[in-house]
Amino acid sequence: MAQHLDTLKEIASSFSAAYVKTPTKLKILDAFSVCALATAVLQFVYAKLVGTFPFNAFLAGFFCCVGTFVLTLSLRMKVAEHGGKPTAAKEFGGYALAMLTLFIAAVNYIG
Amino acid sequence: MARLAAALAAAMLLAGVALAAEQQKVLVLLDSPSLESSHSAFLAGLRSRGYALEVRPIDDKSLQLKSWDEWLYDKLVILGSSKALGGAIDAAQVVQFVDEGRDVLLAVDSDVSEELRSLAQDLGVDIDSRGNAVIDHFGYDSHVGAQDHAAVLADNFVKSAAVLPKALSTPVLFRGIGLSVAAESETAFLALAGSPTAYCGKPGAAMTDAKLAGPELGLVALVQMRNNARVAVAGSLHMFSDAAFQAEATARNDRVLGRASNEAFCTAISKWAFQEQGVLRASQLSHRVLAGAHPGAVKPERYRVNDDVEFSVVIQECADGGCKPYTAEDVQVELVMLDPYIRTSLKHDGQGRFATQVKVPDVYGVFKWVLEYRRLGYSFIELTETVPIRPFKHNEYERFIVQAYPYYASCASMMAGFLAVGAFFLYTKA
Amino acid sequence: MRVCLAALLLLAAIGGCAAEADDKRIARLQALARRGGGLIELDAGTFQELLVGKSRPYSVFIVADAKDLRSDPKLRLVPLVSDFKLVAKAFAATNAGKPAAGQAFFARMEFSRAQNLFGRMSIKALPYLARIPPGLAITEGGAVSVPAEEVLSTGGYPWGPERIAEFVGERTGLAVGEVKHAPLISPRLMPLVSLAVLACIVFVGYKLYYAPFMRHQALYAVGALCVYWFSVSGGMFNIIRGVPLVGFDHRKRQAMLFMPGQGQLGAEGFIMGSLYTTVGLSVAALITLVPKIKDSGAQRVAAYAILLVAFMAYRMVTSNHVWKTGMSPHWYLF
Amino acid sequence: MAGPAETAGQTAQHKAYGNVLTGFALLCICVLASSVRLFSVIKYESVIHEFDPYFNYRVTRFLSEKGFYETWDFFDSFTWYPLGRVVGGTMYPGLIFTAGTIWNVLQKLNIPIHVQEVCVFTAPLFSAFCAIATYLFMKEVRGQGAGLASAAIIAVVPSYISRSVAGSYDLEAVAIFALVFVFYLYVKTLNTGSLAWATALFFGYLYMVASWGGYSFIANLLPIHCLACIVFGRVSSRLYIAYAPWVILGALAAANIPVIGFNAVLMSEHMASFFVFGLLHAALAIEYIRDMLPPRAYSAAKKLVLTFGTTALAVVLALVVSYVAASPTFGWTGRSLSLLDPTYASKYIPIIASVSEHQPPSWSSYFTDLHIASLLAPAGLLLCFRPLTDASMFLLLYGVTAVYFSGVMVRLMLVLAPAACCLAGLALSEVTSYLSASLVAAQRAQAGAGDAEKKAKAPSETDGSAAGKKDKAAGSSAAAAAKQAAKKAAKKGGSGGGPLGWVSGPWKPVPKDVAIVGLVLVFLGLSMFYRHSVYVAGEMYSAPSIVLQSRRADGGVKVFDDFREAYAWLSHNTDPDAKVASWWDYGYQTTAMANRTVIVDNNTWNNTHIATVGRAMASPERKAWQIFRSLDVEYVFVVFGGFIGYPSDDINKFLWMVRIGGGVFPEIKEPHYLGADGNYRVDEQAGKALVDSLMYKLSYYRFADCGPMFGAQRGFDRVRNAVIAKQDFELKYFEEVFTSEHWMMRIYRVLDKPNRDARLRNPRRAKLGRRAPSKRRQPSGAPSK
Repeated sequence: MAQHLDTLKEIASSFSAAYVKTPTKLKILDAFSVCALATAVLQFVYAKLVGTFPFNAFLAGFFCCVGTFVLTLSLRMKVAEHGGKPTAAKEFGGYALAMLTLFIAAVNYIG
Repeated sequence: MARLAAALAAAMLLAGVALAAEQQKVLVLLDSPSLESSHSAFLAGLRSRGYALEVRPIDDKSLQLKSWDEWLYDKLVILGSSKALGGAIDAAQVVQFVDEGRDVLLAVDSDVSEELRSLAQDLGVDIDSRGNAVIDHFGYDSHVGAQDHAAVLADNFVKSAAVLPKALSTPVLFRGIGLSVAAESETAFLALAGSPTAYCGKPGAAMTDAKLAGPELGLVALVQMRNNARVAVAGSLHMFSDAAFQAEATARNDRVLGRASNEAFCTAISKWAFQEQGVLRASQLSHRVLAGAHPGAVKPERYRVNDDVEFSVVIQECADGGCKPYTAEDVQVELVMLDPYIRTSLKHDGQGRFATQVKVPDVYGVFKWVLEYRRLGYSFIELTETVPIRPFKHNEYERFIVQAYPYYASCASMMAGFLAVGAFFLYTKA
Repeated sequence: MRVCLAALLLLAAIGGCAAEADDKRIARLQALARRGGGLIELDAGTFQELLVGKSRPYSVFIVADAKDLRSDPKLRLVPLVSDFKLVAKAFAATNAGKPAAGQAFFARMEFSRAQNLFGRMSIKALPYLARIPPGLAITEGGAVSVPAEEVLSTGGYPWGPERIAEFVGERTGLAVGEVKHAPLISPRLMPLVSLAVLACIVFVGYKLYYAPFMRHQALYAVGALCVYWFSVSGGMFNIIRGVPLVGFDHRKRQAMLFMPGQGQLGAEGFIMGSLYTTVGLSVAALITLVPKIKDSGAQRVAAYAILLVAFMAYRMVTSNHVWKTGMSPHWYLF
Repeated sequence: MAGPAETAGQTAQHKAYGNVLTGFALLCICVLASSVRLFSVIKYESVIHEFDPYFNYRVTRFLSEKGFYETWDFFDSFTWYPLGRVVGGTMYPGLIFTAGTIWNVLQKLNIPIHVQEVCVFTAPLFSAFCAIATYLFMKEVRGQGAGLASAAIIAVVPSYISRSVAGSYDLEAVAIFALVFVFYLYVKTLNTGSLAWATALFFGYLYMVASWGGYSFIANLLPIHCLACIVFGRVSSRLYIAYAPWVILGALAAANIPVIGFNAVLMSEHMASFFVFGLLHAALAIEYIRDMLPPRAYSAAKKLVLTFGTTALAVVLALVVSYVAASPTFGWTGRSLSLLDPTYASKYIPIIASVSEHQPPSWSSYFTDLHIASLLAPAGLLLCFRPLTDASMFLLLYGVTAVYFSGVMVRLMLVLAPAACCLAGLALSEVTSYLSASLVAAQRAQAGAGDAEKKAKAPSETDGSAAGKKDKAAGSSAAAAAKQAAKKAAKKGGSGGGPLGWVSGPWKPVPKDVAIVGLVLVFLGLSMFYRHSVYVAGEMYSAPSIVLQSRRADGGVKVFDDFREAYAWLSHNTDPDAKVASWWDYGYQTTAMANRTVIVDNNTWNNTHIATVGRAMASPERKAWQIFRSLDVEYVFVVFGGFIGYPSDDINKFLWMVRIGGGVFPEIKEPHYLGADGNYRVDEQAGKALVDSLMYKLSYYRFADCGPMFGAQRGFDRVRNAVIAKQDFELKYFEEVFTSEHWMMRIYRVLDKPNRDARLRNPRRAKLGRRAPSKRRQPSGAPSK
């Protein structure tokens, strides 16, 4: 048990050490995706508590968050692959497009 | 179907108007010319009620009921006996006459011809076999029926205000043949039935078991066809005669009961048969949405589920040429799709307008308002109106449910986050 | 009173000595049945042994079977016989050691081996399952007239073991006991079982994931080809319609591989499927293998051989197809 | 992809040539694809075909009148009386909206064209699009050559023609295009890994979902592919971008289509995608960590992740399984369940099994429907492995799954068709390119020295000249393929990832003669294929089962137009809101052509209701009369072929009515309708229940009296080839009102309740003596002297 814990510690420490090196942009994206995921989880819990009455609303909200998470993550990957600035903007264009569609779909479905 | 019902109502309305305005033609067929004098009172009664009588012998060669495709007469009275129908008339044509909504009064006596019996049978009344007579060894009239007990005093009247508006105090003097109607018949009923001791058999001959006896033994039967045409079948000619109208009813032990109520009774049944009594007219069937998709829409093309709707119809009772609002508590309407989803009784406001308010079920489909009202002696009312019920449209569902606010919020937050991140992402150099 | 008593005793005595002979017979038959796995195989000898006689102290249940018709999907002879066997086993199990064990025997007669018996019992149609009541007198070579109520009505066929057991029960009044099926999973267990299965799948998948041979693409190529071959040859058709692998031509009294008209036979389908795949494979070979051959002569020969194979296979497919569907394509436009 | 060796100019030139040639070929293919489907219009006329298209046509008409929103909420009170049908919520709007949009656009352009024409010609149009989509798809997978070849094949592949001839206005007409297009977008996204394409994928998928129930095939195929990629360690950001957004957006898209709604997340068909979704994330997490952590920590972390992952997996599985096991059909719709367990439908759902296109195909139907594609496909399967890219792996999986499913249901042959065509096209292009390339090599050997230029040009010329003789599409495809080959060859065995696997590594061209023979054979095979397809398109698949043709002995054509005759009669001679009952096959046609309310129709969503009609048809006359009265039915019609020998009539469908009816109402028992010998027959040995049934009576009423037909004996049924059991009988509760010219359609009126209760059972009735004969009257009503 104990060594499990310190392996965990070690992992965490080395991870954070490695993570510090990642550029800010990626950090932001990570933060955004993480909070999106958190929102999704919250909604899930909420739905489990309150009951899934407006099921479509729940689905829309949930998928909206998960979608945001996914898209943000993919954008992060692209950016991480080639940290080159010029492509980043182009990538972001696609990202924005996708996000827009996502939002439209979600709002259309939410009620 | 609804259209048909409406048309029917309209037709009846017209008939009523006509009754007041120009005279209706009645063909009276007599078995023998002598009947015209012996039954003058009855015929006079008809004339006085505004009918144009055309009296002809039943076996007249030139008789004609319809020429080309139109009927020459509105009503038909047959005071018949042994003779066959003459001229162009036969049982089939009379049946057709009835099927096309016209009324017949048929009176026969003991030596009735087979043709008339079959006619009666086609109309739903079975006349006992020829030669039989109604006999009552206890309830005979001691004046006219003393020797053969075949002139009976019958007071087993039908309990229906539609046929007999006011109860008759004295019995009816009846000499003739017995009738019967099928038990499960929806159309025919007995207006005058035999007393418990009456039976139908050969006068003078001893009889151990009579097929027709007691209350099943009919003396006068009334038939209301599904198209509301009416037929009265009486087993006796004598009961319509002046003599009978004048007769004093005297029971077995010479107890005088007073004037026999033949006249009143015969007038009543003839009135009933000729649509002057117990006629119900439904009109102005309407239904409207009170609360729902299109509030206030009258006779909308379709409802939406859970609409509040009002169904209303005007029913009038017509008697003696005039119509007055009908009042009854037992008029019901159903909302049917395969099975009735709603069955409720209509409330009336003394003016004959029957209405009810219901919430249509939460089921979509093609529904029908069905109003079926059949009461003894009254003309049938069958109204149906088809109204589909549609589900919610995609934009009619409830919006902004409180429970769902978190979800809305999450979406909004995502958008905000997206904008923020986007802005940052694009405008930071790093 | 006393007289009857005496009579009874007398009867009992007679019955007693008759019974000894029967006991031996029953013992033999039971041994026979045990050898046959619960069923007695009827032929002239066993028929003599089992049935011939004015009466028997036991009733015999006979199921009719025919080798030629086993392939007929509608008749379901094989399951019928196995069900019958199940019932026999159940009967033996429940009445083991009891005298009832010797009061009913289960026999099967197969057409090719006991042809004349079919005639004698005047069996016209299968499926046929009947009971020979103890009282029925059977002479050697004489006709066996089984009363109608002793024959299990073909209504509601296939019967299934329960029905057969019920029949046995009501005819003999002996307890058959419940028939043991092949173990089935009750729907209530379903989730657990499927969960376990899924877990296993996950585990196996995990193992396979690291297994070296999973890296060989040839494996998957072959797999894909097999699937293709299977469905192109209408394998599903065979399964769903329960088509026999080989048909039997009753006129020519010989097995036939190809069936004219609609539908297909199992073998037919697989042959055609193989032809399909042959063409494809040879084409693939032309592209993939031939270029690898160094020597040009050998290469030429190989190439020609491959082309020939492909061409022949193609020819056969087309000709068969025309024969099957009667389609005769002609140039439409010119 | 300019080769390193040459100067940019020449390559540009070659590319230009190639592109022009390709574009031209593609154009030809499109023209071919849509024109080969016009036979039906030429031979018959421009009518809607068969059954389901009539419903689509009707809704499209509604759309053209009322607009999109109304259609979205279209509640149809004309079908399934009295239940009604929420059309908007139960249909796949894709096709209808497409046609509606086309129509509207044409109207905007002041092209006054009737909706029907638009509907008729939608299918050929989209088959052309489908060819293009196929080209793009294969181009992504392998390159132009393969693309053109597949396009050339799919343009005329019979199985696709069968559902997309002009006039067969059915969902599949557009759905196949959508299917292929979605695959193209997916592969495109997979190759480029750009979010823009992912968005495009979403829209494509949205269209697919809106068009056809077959979308669930995609919804399961993509996860399978993704899973395969994970298993083979091909996880990459491109895969993630192609797959993950699709899962989420796709689910939203599906949920937005009313007919799917919540099923998008509840039905088991969609579970796989979410499951793999989770798996993908796990895999990526592992990769990510590996990058981030030093190896030692990584291994520890990996253990953690794996244990965690497996447990999570187990939990999820447990949830899914419990949910699935809870629902009776394990959460699968009957149709897809019958895919997994082929024998399911035939056992439990007669209504599915009754549809002919749900039967399994035998070997011959593969050759009929795919012809050479089914022969070349295996080669394509193999070639997918050399080299095995993500894209080719996708194609491989697509082919394998599709071929399996097609084995279960004939109709899924349609899903197989594109796969087979792509595989075949792949094989074809590689064969032609190899052979032609070796031709080039041979020529070079003759010409002696030569450099890349000649190599590159020569084949295009030689083969191009060959193409002159060849059928256009095939030829040009081969030519383009050859160009490709030449380019590759010119690259001196450049990147091994190129589409032509054999280029990499040392290869030896076959001798010239072999190459020529091979090319000739290929050409022959292709031309056979074209001959077959065109023939099939003309003869088999262009008949609009509503108008029938038959060749007379003298070669003339006889047209049977009874259906439209009868429907016209209904629409002109019956009350506008009369209810018409018939077997469900004719429901759509009745509503569309006769414009009358029907009881059941081809959208078989309510088994009980259909069973009720089946029961009525199978019951004796009086019982049937009661049933029909309770449904307010005023007219009943049956389709009867015994007069002219039209085999697919109601008597032949009757057993299905009995089965479906018996499935709900146990008093209907199939054996009673079979003859003594257990066969279904209408002659003397016919089952008693059959002879008493309403269907028999309505079909054969007055049949025997219609005169000795063509010298046959009295009451001889030309379909069953038998003299019917009961020839002369009267109808008590039904009245014949119309019988079409060839007796193919017989319409009866359900009589009302009698006006009088004459002659009810009355024990007290005295017997009637002889009745007076009714008189013969002159029309005037006066007695005749």
